[in-house]
Amino acid sequence: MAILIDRRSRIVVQGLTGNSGRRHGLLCRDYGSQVVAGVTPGKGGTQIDGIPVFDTVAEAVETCAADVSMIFVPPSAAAEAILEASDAGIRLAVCITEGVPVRDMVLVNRALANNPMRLIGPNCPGLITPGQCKVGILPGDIHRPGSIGVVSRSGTLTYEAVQQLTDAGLGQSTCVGIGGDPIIGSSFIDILTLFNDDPDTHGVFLIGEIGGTAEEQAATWIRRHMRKPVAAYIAGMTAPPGKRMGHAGAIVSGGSGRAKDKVAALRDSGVRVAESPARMAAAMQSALEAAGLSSHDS
Amino acid sequence: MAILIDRRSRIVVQGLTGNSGRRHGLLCRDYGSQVVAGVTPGKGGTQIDGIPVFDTVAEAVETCAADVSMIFVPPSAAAEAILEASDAGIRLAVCITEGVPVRDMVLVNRALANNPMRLIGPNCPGLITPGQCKVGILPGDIHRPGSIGVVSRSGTLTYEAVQQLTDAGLGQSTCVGIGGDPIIGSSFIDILTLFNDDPDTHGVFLIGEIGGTAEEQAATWIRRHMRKPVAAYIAGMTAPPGKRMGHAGAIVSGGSGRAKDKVAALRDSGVRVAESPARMAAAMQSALEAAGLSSHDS
Amino acid sequence: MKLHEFQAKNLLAQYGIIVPRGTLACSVDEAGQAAETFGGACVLKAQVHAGGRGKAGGVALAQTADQARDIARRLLHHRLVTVQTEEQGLPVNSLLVEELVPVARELYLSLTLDRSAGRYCLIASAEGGVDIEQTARQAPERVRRLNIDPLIGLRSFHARGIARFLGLKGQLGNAAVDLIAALYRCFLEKDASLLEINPLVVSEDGRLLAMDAKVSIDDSALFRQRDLAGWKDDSQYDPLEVRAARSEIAYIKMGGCIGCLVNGAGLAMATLDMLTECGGQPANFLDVGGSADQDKVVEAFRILLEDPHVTGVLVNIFGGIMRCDLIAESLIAAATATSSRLPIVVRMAGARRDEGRQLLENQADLNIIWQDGLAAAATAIVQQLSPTA
Amino acid sequence: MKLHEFQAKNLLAQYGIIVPRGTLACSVDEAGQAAETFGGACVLKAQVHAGGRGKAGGVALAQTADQARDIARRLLHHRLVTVQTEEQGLPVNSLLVEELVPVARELYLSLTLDRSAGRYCLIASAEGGVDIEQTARQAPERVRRLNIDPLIGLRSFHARGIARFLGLKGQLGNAAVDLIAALYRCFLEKDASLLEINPLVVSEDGRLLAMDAKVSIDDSALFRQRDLAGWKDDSQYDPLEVRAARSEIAYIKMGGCIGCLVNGAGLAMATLDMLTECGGQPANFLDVGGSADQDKVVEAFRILLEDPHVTGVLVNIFGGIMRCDLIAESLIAAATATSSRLPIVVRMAGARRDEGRQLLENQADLNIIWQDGLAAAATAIVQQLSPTA
Repeated sequence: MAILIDRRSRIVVQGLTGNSGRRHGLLCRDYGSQVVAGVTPGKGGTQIDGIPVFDTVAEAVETCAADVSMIFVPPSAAAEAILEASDAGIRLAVCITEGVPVRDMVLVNRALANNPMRLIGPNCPGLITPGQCKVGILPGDIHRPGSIGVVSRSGTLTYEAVQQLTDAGLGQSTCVGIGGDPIIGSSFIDILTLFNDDPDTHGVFLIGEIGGTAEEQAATWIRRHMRKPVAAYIAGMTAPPGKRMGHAGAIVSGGSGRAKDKVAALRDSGVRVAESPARMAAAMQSALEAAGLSSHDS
Repeated sequence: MAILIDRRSRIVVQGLTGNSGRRHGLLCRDYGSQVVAGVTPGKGGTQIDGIPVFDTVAEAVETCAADVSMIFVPPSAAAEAILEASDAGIRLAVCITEGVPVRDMVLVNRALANNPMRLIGPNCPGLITPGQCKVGILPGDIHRPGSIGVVSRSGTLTYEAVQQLTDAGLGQSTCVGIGGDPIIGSSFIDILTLFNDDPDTHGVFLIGEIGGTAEEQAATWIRRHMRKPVAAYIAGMTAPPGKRMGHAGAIVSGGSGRAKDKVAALRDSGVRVAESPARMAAAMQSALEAAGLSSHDS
Repeated sequence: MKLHEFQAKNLLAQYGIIVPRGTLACSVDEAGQAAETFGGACVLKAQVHAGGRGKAGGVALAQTADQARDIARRLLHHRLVTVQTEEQGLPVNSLLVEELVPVARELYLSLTLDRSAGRYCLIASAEGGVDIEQTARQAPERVRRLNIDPLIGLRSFHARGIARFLGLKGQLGNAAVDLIAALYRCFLEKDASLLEINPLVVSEDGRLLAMDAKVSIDDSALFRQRDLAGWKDDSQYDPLEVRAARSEIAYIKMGGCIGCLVNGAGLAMATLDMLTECGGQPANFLDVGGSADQDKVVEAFRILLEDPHVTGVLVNIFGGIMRCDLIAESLIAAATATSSRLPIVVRMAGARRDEGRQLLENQADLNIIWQDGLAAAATAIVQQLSPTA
Repeated sequence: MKLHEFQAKNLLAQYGIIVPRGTLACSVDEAGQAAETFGGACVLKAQVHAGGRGKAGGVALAQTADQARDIARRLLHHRLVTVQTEEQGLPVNSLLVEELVPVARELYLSLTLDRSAGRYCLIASAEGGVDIEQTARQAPERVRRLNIDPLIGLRSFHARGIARFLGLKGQLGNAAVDLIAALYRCFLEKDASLLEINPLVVSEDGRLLAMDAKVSIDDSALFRQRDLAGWKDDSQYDPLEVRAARSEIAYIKMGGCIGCLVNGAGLAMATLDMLTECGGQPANFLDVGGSADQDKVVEAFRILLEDPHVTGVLVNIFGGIMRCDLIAESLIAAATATSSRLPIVVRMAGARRDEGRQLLENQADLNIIWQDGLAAAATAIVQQLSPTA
């Protein structure tokens, strides 16, 4: 088992005919994901390396039984692509697109309330269940199947963490990049909830960064509900206030969103927080050992 | 017991300072309802016959613990008044206003989905729990406390039915006029559900009319769920198609909304449907007797 | 409120929807001149508030301007009877004279309200030019209904799905997406209750045109659609209905001889049902409304009596908001003012019924008959007017 | 993207919000002339992208045009240092010269995003002219937050509630309702991420004015706000940040001596943290992004080296989308092109790491030091630059 995606997931790529969509659609297929369809308005009837392209997601769902969408469309079209996926009955949409206007996401966020579709992203690297399915732009080869769930607001920093975990003998159940924007579809808590209920996940590594209070909220949730060991790293201890550090959501403003507050909140909830990005796997091992679990995969 | 309102209900009148609002606000109070506040933007701080007037519903809720709102505002302001009531934490809003634009109600209808506030109306006479509380423009004196629930799309035709019931010794638990517009807050099914669960309601009289398919939907629901005898009358057997019969929602169009189809659907569900408006109480008695219940209040 | 076809097309054109080139003609000369601008070949369409014009001869083709004049002569200032009109038909005061557009395909597209869902709904079919309800009955798979979430609106992806359902691809598909977006914007901005393009045609030269258009505006929204409110054509309504509307009285002519005056729409319908059950024929539906003052009741009474078929009157009032004694006074004033000697059966219940009855019974010189019950009142007026009475 | 006060006020005025009469002055003469139109009595406000101007002397009152000229001479074309600027301050290229408005009350009003709720949020306080976060900490009951449902929007009833909270009644209450509606419309239509009026004032003559205004536009929405995008004032940013933005490189100057080149925002932050932990001082944050081609990496490298404080470089790349060998080629090209002899510690992981390493180790003439781990790399560059090395 794993969360959100596995070898049965049937993926449609919204924007398959664009450069990134094509490249990563095919890379996902190379990894073993079932990439069953693409969608580009006006390109219906064509195909990309054997993958049929449709004008609408609804057709991809009807014809190819797609249930997961990977979205690679320009920022101006991202909100509508997400709404289209939801309208077509997609179960999980993963929006890779960076730079979606906040106003559009405010609407999407409202539209997805009380809606069966789960959204990951936007501005995220996607997710992977090692050995089974990859939906996104993460490098597949650093991942190993295992029992650590990873959830992160970041991209390459997640790869760094995963590399450390894999090197330390800690494989991953599923790794989820939830995205670096101020408004995202799934929060830390959403993903922690899934990991908590996944019997094949034995511990969770959480990667946060400055900006917002999602880590503090996750800390509160962990204290109350989490039954599995959690380790974490928070990037941006040395980030100057008032500056947007690359991600749209990574900004300390008005005394809110500071890394040290996030670290403190997580520690208060019993989370092992790595002092340094070089010690992420070590923190995870320490958390597993403290919980009486093996600190590397059997 | 009763449904929706009783002697503990605390009513705020939105539009209390208008002619109708004032008149019916005071009539409701005369009937025994606790009319605790009025709201008219710009008139906050004044009062109407001892009832304090506020600028916002939120103030009426804070200051006077109002939980039910009776709305008497012009059609152009009705949708916003309903949204304001919801925003202020009102439990039940009763919108008497006739002529609310459909587009406004489409929005209100969406906004009230997954919302704790119940709306009755618009374009309705309101509701009454005889002997306890009246919220609306119904004449109080024809009602008697008892065990028949009444639900109706109409106004004066409801009074006719109630008069017949009272004359026949059948008092009422609660009488609800749900309104004659194409989009209304509470449907027949919503109110039937409440009556079904109300131990003090022993039977229900339903008054429908041409237009839409609310009666057919109620019939299906009754067949599946209703544990109490139901009698009904449907107005408009002789209404010509394509003509709007007074109510915005009372129109037979494109073969849909005909009275005879509604009558047939209700009869198929075991509802006693009065052939004539003169025999509404008789149909109720017949339904009660068929269910082995007394055909007049003990 | 219904719009004429030419008004509907003007509206659609404002939103960028392509309609055939056309001119409104109110005289034979204007029709001839309009035809000449199209080289004589044109279609002339009677502007009346009813469907079924084609089969009734209200839509005709001309090949020359003279033919156009002949058609105009036949149609203009006459009444057109279609399956959707009353038997006296509707007056044809103007013709829409349009270019002929060679048609490749006929489709159907409309926006209206789905009452059950409480949402607006788009209806599309590749079967255009025919009655959509018939298509929906006979071949439901050929009709697509799409309910619109007001939060999200009608989006391009919805429109693309509809275009695909209609078999419109490539440039035509794009044109359909634009047209659907324009239609929805128009629908919302103008508070329409119906916006129907039937047929929506693909012309032989590959354009997407609204060949016919039907638009109704939500009466309740006319206060904020003042421009459109000014487009109302009273000639298409019964003059008494027009007059009643001015006093906010709901009045519908029915054809029988018993004038009815009732308060409340439901009670008024029930009264017609009761009358019919007793063998009577109602002359009208009339709801004076919930807050009728004396002027309004008098005006209602006058309107009712203006119908030459009316030989007797049934008044049914349930006093709630209205007090029976005040209604009685109004009735007396109305009967007196109109010098009516027709039999008037009055049934009243509710607030101040007894006082109302007292007032009426004091009026021996008026032909007013009091009855207590609804059935009794209906029976009484039918008996008064029956040949054997 | 931040707007200047005068731009923000122009925008608000477009939406009918009252602002003091004012003129932008870019020279001493213009400031003097502007002051004369107000009879000499005016306030001069330095237009810089930072708060705290008042205490820093960037806002000054003049009673005469000559005084205004003196103030302009002191401020214009100098740099203003406030608590919110870096120590070198920001250049004052223009002054907003405004009429003096006698103030009765100072309030606070803003719209921004509530990230937790995923909704826009209105914040109001009767304590204006001071830092809202301070008020929220010290007297939370004096701050009202209102999250806005995008389906319903910010309605009159919300605005009335806010007006009441602010103690604005009667005509002022109505003015507040209008102002709040305008503010929300402006916020949405312009894709603002912050729209703050602080103070919102009640003038002695009973008007409601935006005395100061701060507006930020969502950078992600600038593609559809082209007019506003043109309002960007590059002079208020570090020239290297401006240059980096042109190549879509996220660059922030930090003040230390170790230039950093990283792919990914999170990894870049982590790299700074790591460096600091090892006793190093980062010169900058630099994220080349996920899909950097050679030109972009070369430009990133050039930008980094333009900073005169940089004495060494740390490159940290995790190859995912990017391949390490291509990055290595770019680095070599960049180092060669810039003729840099500074020590460059390179750490790479992920896709084609070994090929990348091979390429770099072949470049003996460049001062490139390979390291395998993040900690080792950070330590290595710190050691390279330490005085004892």
